[in-house]
Amino acid sequence: MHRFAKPSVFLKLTDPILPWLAGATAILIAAGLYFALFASPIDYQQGDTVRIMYLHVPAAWMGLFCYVGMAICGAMSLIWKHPLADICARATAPIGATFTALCLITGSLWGEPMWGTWWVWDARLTSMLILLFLYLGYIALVNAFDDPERGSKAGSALALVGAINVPIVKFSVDWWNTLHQPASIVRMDGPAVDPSMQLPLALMILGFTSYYFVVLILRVRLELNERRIRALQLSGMFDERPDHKDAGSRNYEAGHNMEANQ
Amino acid sequence: MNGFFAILRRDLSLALRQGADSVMVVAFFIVTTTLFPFGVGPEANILARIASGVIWVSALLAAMLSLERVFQTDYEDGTLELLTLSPVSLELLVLGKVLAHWLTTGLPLIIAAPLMALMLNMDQDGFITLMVAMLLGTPALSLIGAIGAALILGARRGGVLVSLLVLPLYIPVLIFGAGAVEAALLGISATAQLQIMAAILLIALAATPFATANAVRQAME
Amino acid sequence: MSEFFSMGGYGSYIWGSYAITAFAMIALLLATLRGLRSSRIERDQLEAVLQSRRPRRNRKSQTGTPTGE
Amino acid sequence: MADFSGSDLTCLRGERLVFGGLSFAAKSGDAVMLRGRNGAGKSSLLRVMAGLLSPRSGQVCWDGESIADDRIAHHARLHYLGHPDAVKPVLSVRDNLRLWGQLRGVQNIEHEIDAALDVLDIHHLARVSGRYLSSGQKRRTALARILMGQSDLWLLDEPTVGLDRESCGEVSRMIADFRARGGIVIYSTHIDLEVDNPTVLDLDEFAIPMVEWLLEHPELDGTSPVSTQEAAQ
Repeated sequence: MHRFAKPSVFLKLTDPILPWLAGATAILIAAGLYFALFASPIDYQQGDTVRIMYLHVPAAWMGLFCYVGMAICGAMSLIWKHPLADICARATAPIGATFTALCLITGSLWGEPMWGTWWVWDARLTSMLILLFLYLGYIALVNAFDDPERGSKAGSALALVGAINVPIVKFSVDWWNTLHQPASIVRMDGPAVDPSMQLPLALMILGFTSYYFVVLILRVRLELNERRIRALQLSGMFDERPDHKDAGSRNYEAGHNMEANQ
Repeated sequence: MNGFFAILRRDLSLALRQGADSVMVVAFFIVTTTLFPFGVGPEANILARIASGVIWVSALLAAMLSLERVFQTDYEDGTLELLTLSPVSLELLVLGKVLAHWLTTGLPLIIAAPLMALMLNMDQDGFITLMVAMLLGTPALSLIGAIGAALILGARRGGVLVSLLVLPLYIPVLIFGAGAVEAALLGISATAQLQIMAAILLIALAATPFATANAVRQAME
Repeated sequence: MSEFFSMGGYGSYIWGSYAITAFAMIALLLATLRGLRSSRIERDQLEAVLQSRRPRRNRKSQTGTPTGE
Repeated sequence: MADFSGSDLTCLRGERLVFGGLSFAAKSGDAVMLRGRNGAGKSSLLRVMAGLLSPRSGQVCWDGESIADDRIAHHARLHYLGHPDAVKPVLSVRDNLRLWGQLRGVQNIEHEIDAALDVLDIHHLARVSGRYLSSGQKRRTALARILMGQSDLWLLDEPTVGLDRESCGEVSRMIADFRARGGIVIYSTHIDLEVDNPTVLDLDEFAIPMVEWLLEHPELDGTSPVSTQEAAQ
């Protein structure tokens, strides 16, 4: 907590819930890991490799969840001019990109033992790859401007445009995949997820989601600090000669004092 | 509507005076397409097999190459600011500029495409479908690309950035474009793919001007 | 126990993916925390400089706020 | 009698506070001169008045209605002249002006272009393409643009930059004619342009030192409302 500044509304809202959220994340993920690694049965077809599914599916879910979150923040920023929306979108991007990349990595690690190839042009994996490109495009655009505010605004617009395109891309990739479907590839989702697997899956998804909110709150605070630091550095308060300015010239100091004494 | 034709006429006259741009785009398209045989080997049947994909990818890259020009010069010399402040709605003006960009880049590509198909040994009866598919696809590329061109105004290294932003959004056009030509080559009707491309074009025509105009207004702030 | 770790022969893939996921998520969390801490320290320093300008200004102007902390 | 007013305007460029609590009012026939140090926000204020830049707080009204409500109508009534001249080097002076005439729906465009070129006596350059023009001639081409089509409000950002002495006289005559026709002119300038009794708006008075503003607003996340009275008292 800053010793001087009164906490902003965002800090007041998030401060009480942060420890609870962090606790929930730890418990959920720990329980999820326990059920995923120890207590769940081996799949008759995939053997032990089904345990990778408990990471792959939640990561895919989080990749999409974060992008939808960024699109909502983009809409809130552009349409309702909510001041914090840009920063939330900007803070969400790296988290979403990490989960999407994890989804691709675990997907290929799952694919290798099953099909003998590290990468397969499966409809879902390809869509996640395109989603990763959208994330990289967003992050590159946001950092391409000198003025971070301008970057965040442009990023919000891109997130909105991207969100409209995601279903179209998904539809076209599915169509493309069925067209070129080589017979031998086992479909990605494998057998229906039977109940004993649903518990670890649900736990991991909830754990990842609460992890996202924890990191989001921390990143938004980081961005708020950065914005305040930039403002302080720009303010010229380091100018050490406010006193011996020649009284004659009308300048900031004189203008201010005259106005303040009214 | 006369605002639309006014900006269209002026942009076309600008493009014709600086004729080099559309020539450069077609030249890039031709050179890129001829690169593939050096990589893949000159065997006719392999080239025929990949011809439609190669032509579409090269056309897509060529169209994207000239995107930055749509707004950048007007942004630098203050014209874009005055266009934003003109009594004609910015969405209409953006549509005019995108149509001018398509006429100077998309259209020449459509004319050059059959020549490239010949070079890549593509079967003759695929040509018609290729041109029809490009007639539906390249305007959608220009419309979607204009959003990227507007978003990068004022950004460092805008040219490279616009390709990263826009290429993922081009994938549906590429899939159905190449798919249509392949269907035609296999002798089955390509109407399904062409209809979907028409749908994508209509969605782009209806939605992208607002996104582009919004991005331009942001750049003017 | 070793049978458990071999995971039916796929041990390297399974433990590999868990390790990568854990590493990525923890790295992201630590990077954020480190960035937050350093930005907070820098911000406190700048706020301190800002506050050091406050007393002199308050004496001159009759702002309602009480002078000093 | 149109009146153009702004109330309690605060303008932020990125993180830098430009001005706060600024109000102005102008009626038909008025001229408002913006004065202030560099970076005091003269250009920013003109852009806020034109509707290009949305102020952080406060609003700008024309005849009592906020300009943000009907952007197109506001654009139809104003001419804006910024620093860049917007002259295309490839096109001739006449072609450069034709687009702006068409956009404003001017009826007899060629006649209006000739009239505008005459006022700024660059009619002899009508056929010359932009790249051969000197900076002064380019500035006059930009000035000719604002003569085309009818408008009620001129927002001029240092109109006379790059102009020689006697063309500054032409600019002040232009402004005088426009005011006589009931137009409002708001301009920023560094030379003393002879304009009879303009109201002077000195932006330094509304400049809130960033330090003061930061003291008043410890958190910049925008959720705490920007109350400029509190900052400016």
